[in-house]
Amino acid sequence: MLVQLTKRTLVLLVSLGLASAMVFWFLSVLPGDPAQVALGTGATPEAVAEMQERFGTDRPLTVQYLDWIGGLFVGDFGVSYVTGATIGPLIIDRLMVSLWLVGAGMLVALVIAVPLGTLSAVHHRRPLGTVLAGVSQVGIAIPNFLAGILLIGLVAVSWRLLPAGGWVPPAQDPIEFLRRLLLPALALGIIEGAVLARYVRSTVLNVLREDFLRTARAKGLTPARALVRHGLRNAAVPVVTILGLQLAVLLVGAVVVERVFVIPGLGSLLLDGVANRDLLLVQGVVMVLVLAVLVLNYLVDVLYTALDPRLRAAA
Amino acid sequence: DAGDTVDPDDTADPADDVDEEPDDDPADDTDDVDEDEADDNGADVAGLSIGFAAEPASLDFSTDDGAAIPEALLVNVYEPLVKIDQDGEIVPVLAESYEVSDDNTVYDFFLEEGVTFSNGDPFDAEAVAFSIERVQEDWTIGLASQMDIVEDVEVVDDLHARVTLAEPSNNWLFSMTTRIGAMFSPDGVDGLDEEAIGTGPYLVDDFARGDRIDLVSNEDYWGEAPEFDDVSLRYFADPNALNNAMLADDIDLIGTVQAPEGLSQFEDDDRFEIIEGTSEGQVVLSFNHDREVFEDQRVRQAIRQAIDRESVIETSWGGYGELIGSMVPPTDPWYEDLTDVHPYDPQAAEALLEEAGAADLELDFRVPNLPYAVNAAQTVQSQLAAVGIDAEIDLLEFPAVWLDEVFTEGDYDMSVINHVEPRDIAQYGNPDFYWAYDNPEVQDLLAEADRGDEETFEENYREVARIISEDAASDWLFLAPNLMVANERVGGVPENNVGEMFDLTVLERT
Amino acid sequence: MSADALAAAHPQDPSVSVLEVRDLTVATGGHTLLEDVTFSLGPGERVGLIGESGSGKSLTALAVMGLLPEGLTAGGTVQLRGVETDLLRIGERERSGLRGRRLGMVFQEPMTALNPLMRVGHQVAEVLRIHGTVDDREDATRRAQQLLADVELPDPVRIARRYPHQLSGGQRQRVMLAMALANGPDVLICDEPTTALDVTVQAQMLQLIAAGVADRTSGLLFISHDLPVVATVCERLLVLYGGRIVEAGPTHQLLTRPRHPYTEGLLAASDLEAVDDQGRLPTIPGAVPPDGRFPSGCVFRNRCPRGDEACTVWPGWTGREDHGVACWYPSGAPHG
Amino acid sequence: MWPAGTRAGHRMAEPEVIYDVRDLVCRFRQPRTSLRHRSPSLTAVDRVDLQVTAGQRFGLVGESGSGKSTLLRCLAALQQPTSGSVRFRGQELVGRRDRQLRFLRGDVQVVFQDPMASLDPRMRVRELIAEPLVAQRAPGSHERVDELLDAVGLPRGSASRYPHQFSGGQRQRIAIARALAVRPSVLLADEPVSALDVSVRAQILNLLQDLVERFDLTLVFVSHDLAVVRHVCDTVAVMRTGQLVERGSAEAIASEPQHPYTQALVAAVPTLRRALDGATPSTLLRDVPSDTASESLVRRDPPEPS
Amino acid sequence: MSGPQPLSGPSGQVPVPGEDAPPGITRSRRSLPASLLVGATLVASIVVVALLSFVWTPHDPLLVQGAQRLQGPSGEFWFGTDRFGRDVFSRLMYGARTTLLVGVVAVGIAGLIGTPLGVLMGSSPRVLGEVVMRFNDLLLAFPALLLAVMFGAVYGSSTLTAMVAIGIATIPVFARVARSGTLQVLSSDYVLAARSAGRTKLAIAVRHVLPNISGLVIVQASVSFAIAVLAEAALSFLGFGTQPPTPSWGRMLQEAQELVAVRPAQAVAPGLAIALAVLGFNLLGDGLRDRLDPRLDDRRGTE
Ligand SMILES: Nc1ncnc2c1ncn2[C@@H]1O[C@H](COP(=O)(O)OP(=O)(O)OP(=O)(O)O)[C@@H](O)[C@H]1O
Ligand SMILES: Nc1ncnc2c1ncn2[C@@H]1O[C@H](COP(=O)(O)OP(=O)(O)OP(=O)(O)O)[C@@H](O)[C@H]1O
Ligand SMILES: [Mg+2]
Ligand SMILES: [Mg+2]
Repeated sequence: MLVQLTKRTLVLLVSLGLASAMVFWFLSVLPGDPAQVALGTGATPEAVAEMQERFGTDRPLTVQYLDWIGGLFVGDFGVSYVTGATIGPLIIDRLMVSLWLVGAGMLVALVIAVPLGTLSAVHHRRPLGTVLAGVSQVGIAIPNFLAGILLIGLVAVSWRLLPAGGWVPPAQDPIEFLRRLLLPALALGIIEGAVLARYVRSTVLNVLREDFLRTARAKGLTPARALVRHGLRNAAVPVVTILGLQLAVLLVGAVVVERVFVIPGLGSLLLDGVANRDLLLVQGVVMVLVLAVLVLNYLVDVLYTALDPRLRAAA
Repeated sequence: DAGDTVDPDDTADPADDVDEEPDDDPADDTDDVDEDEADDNGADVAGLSIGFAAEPASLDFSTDDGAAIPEALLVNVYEPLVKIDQDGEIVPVLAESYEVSDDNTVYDFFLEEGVTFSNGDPFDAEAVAFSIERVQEDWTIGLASQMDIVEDVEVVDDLHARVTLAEPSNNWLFSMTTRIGAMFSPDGVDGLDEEAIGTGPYLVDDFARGDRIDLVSNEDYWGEAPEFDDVSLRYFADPNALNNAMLADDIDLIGTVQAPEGLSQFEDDDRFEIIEGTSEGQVVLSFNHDREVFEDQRVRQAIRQAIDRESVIETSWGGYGELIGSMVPPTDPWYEDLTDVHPYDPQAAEALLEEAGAADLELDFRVPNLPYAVNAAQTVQSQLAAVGIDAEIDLLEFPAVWLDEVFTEGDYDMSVINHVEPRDIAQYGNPDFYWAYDNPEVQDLLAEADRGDEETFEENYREVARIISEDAASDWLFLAPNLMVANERVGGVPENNVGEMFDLTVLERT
Repeated sequence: MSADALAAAHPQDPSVSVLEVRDLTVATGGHTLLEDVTFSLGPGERVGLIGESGSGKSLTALAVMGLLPEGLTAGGTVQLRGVETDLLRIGERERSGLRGRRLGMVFQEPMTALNPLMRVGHQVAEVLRIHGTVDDREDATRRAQQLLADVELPDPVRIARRYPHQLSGGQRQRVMLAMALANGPDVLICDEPTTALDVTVQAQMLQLIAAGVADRTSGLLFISHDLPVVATVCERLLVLYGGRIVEAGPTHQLLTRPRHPYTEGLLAASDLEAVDDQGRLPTIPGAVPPDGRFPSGCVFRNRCPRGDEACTVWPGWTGREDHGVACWYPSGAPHG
Repeated sequence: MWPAGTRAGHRMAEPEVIYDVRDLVCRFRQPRTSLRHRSPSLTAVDRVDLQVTAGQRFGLVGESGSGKSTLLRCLAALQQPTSGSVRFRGQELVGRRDRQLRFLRGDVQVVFQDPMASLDPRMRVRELIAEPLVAQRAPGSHERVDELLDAVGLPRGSASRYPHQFSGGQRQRIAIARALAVRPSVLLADEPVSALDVSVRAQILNLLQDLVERFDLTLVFVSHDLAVVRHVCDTVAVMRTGQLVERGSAEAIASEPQHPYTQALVAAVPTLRRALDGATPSTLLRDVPSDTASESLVRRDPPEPS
Repeated sequence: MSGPQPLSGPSGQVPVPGEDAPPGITRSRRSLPASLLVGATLVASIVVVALLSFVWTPHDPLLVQGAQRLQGPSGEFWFGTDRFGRDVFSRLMYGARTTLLVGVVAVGIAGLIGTPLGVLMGSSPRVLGEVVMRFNDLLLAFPALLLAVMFGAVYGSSTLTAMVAIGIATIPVFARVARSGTLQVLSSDYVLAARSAGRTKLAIAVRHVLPNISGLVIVQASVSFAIAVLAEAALSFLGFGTQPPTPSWGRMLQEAQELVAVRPAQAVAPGLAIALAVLGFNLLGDGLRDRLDPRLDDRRGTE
């Protein structure tokens, strides 16, 4: 266990190092000189040079990279070339928003996926199972922004039940926070739920075919109880993996929903950063997203090992 | 003389503004941030919520030339000495009155008494001198160069400041109505991007990046208290989201309709009033005069004649907007109807192209990725295709890439952008401007205008407008309308978009 | 009426069979996999079910247990002593109440038949708790350890805390047996319980099974394709081929005087010492057809040396239910 | 048992040594369990010495996990041993790379346990049988394939079919035909009949016997079933936990096993004869020497929980 | 392995009573899975529509006609016209091209690079395989959308950058599938048999590994195609994908968003097109999975 953990942690750290280098290198070829952009179009060459010095963009790339990565370790993402704002807190703020959104979306997804997937697996090759499987197929095929647009059109605009978008931090007003979270979480969660339902379905199907489930029934458990007591935990192992991967994908994929619902999350920050050529900001956001993906994968790996005694011992 | 032509640097701003230009009207909406937003019931609450499209990147308009900052803060938080009113007249604000010398070089400002900054410092002539000199020394945005003409600021007494210009300028006082005329406290400029200290009726309560700015009324305001105590300025990167928020009663006023096509939703709903005024924004189809193809006036004229501008208005701005024949909005005194110069006539256009030997023209049509520009560009492209011109659309991110590649580098054949700066016709006198229009006659007329008296100013501007129209220096697709939607609770919404600010003080409860 | 009440109504009577299977038929959408399987099991009786792969042995066991995979349907009757209703016709709840308590089963694959995420002691305890055999958790744990000790697992306390993957195949199979025997079932079904084991381990396992059913006077249905193994364990044999019982009889008689040509072939092929003068083994031509596509009529006729026109019709059963044959041309004299 | 006559022929002359295995060790590393200690290893083959001479039918028995297959893979040079030497007709195999083993591939062929698993499901029978020929740059003609099909008793029409279209016994015939394609002199068989039904097992054993005689093959035959080995082989080696514990003529091993482990193996096998004599599971067990019967002797106990 | 036979092996010999049946009389072919039929039909119709759009569309999909803007569905304009007076149906047809192009190129890139990479990872010496795999995992940290935004930022947004970004982001998926397939194939007895027959590593990779993992790869391609369609739609919706005036379903949806209350059909049509395409490719993938490897399904149950 410890060996495995050490190895995985090392791999994570090396990956993070490589990822940061890739991100940095890739974005440093971005067209548009940050100093020039920051100064606007009227800047004199001298002013640009001065600005470059202030930003440190006149230094060799390696030095800039080391400086940047050094800052990251202490949570210092630098200062935006464009707005002069400190990037770190900005990213944290936005990340919190995205995490709320994605977390709520995932919750919706799970609430949909687990019963839907399980039912359609249990009713495999029977009408209900086919219908449910069909429903999740259709769900997967719908882009989440379309779901968002339709939800807004219906719930917010036509029925005026909920706001059409926007964001209120939970600390400021919990009720309003929830009201504004609900629709985007649904848009994200319904579609994601359909995706997850498929995984749940196939893992439950696999588990249903397992010999030990037959053993459980031979012991006198009804099929439903056998599934609950012996099957679901086994099915959970692969689903957790998918969940982690999907969570990471969702963190990035939420950008479209954030756009539709005007939610100030990490995704919109990224798009704004790109539009403004705010290099350091983009770098920071991309790095945080990549970090999130890598760390999530790492956690999933660890969790996976913890869930399955076979792997625990093999470790 | 008319005012100085806008410095090339300044024009950066107009372009910048472009993305948010449709923000014409101030609208207010109550929104009490600390309580339930109560959007569904705005009337009961002191707050007001106004939706805008483009968000300020910081609170410091001295270093960031985004137009969203003065839109939110000028007049409301930072007050200038003078401002532009709805009729385009310059009226005093912090200057109780002012006098201009006969030669248009010496300006005497007599200040309001008892004005304090929100940090408690008094506002006096020292502050005026400080603010003006700071523009010259510390501001990094292009617009600051308009202050170069100031030779001296003299503190005559506490409430009397005298500004001396190096040369006469018709434009200087006008530019003092923009952000460069905002008054700062000498002790209040250290954290401008986070904290705004001005003399205005509102204070910044909270700036949530990517989302909103919350304003609260200034208890110690020297003037008349504004009608709404709490105003939330909310920013919607997506224009449809803005409309939807309005439809869902989440905001009280759309400061800038960016998705005019969706306006029909408001038309049939008596909860809403659509306010249509004019702006200073000319949507210009710009030609790069540095490119060989555009040296030939016939080619330029052919393009103008190939375009059915009515249909451009329809497709790009939902039919709202006005035809103009040159770079002058009808609100300017020197406006003249030039819409008949080079009217839509595709046959004539084709013939002209033939004559100029420019059939099968291929153009690099580099367009900022702003909704109206993209829409206009598609229409233009299709119409040009009809006369045999192949205009390849290349979308550039706005602001960064478009500013960099088109505006600064001049690497384009043709582009579309809304020029929202007032009096920006002067850019036709600036050969270094991105369209590189180099016409000595125009340049002379404009220079003369700034130096001369008011009559010369108007005369010359009218002349320039005609010349560039006939010369087809650009094509002026239409004048962007100032479109707003207000719900029935908000009144006094100013129709026209004048100046750089969204004046919250004129809003009323209904 | 609950199954318990029914069971109580019938005192243990050695002459009454604990399990009666009549005309058991299993079919999948139009295709019959098992047809008219009839046999019974007395208390403490050990019956072997033998046949090659694909002959339907597992299906028989699963049908009795009510654990047929989806898509397969069973017909006929399965009667458990003390339960009035046919097992094929009672509800899933009631059937669950019988499984694990009155019907125990040991499956072939010890690797996969245990839940990999649950400690084995817990898995054994569960079968006690499901049927309310024990009072509380501690009791269940103690009883589970006792059961593990009964199947001669060394250090049952420690073994109980292990996960299945931490046990060897033989150990796992003993855990399975402990679970199957936990509630003293009337019927124990073992489906190839030792095929995956080594011969020495197999011998131990066979001994434990035999001892287990003897202690509880349970009827044993022992399934295997390995004739010597079944012969060692069982008193009576059923030979299954193509989903049909082709011959039945007491072990000794069946092995010394087989009457069905298939039984003969199987016996001959099983004995590696019975070679002809070329050193060749006797064989049955052909192979069990995959997917249960057996010929109509006599299922063995395409491999049978005696097959002819008559065999296109199923011969029917001759003799007693527990001692007879289904063949048009059986060897030896018909049995009285 | 196969007639003695055929075997006698080979015994006449001094038989050539085909395989000479010395001190062969094959270890597998297992995943690390501790940061400080080296990863544990499992010795699947432990200092094995053996010789196989030309014309011999060499049987290898032992229980699951005793290292039979690993040893066989070393003989076929499909696995690099940890140490020791394997000489084939005097040439060292250990340390050679795949492409230096062409001589071996033409001379030694393998038949595996599961006929379905050892035939590529995406290949037609013709390609499967011809694969060794193609690999040896001796492109197989259609005639050769047909010849081989005849030899193993499959209709010629089978060549254009896929393996899944055959029954288990037929698939094993295909595998055998393929092994014979390059006219090897040595056939290594790893439990070739364990996956088959008894009735089919007899067919395949008969076939193997025919072919060994016809093509004068040296046979190394692995099985966990002592009875089968005894039937097929003349010499038998017993393996346990990687070591050869006993070796001798098939007859001797079966009738007078020396090593307690072999004795246990012999005793624990249920046979029809003994069943008829009234053997029960407990009699089986009674005959097994008590120390060998314990499972712990078969090294398959998984590690203690960490 | 002496367990039960695969419960529904693809086919088997049917012995004819009374004679020794020739081997390999194949059983009647498995009936086509419904998902395969529906999926293939949907995909085929998209392909047909895309091809048709090269030779015929009801109207010019690019022609702006202000006079005809925002018309409802009619005999002339089946799905109405957009804000430019362009025929929505014609644009949908043209959009199918964009969709397929993006899918083909993205999946092509991912499959052509990812599959050999996966085979390499599965079959090469441990260190190299491990390094490649780690790198692959690293790439997994850049989801298509993120990569496309980055690419768009650096190289400008276009269909090309979107396709390439989606393709690159999909490489690890193929690599993983190919790797696990390769590992499985390499551990099989038939590879051992091939080695003992004297086959070289390369020959084994080409003759055994590739054909045996092709099913997995094809299924993955179909599923990835669906994901690529969705990704392109999302990118175009955000303005990072296909640029106007070229019709793309995502972009059309974005343009119609403004009108969703006024002309819902305009948003519904491209939305439906996207959903049908994704559904089609997903179903096709599922169907192929069932069809190409029926054993997979059953083995799981019995092993
Ligand atoms: N779920 C199912 N659907 C269709 N056919 C099935 C199913 N389960 C089993 N069969 C078929 O039923 C026949 C008998 O299967 P069964 O598992 O009972 O054989 P068996 O005698 O137990 O063989 P083995 O020794 O291999 O376990 C086989 O031909 C098999 O293909
Ligand atoms: N590639 C490998 N990696 C790790 N361990 C292995 C490997 N191959 C075999 N082993 C281990 O080596 C030991 C001997 O295995 P081998 O397959 O040679 O036994 P066997 O006698 O053939 O057994 P069986 O009768 O089950 O086939 C076993 O414990 C096995 O788990
Ligand atoms: Mg079975
Ligand atoms: Mg082996």
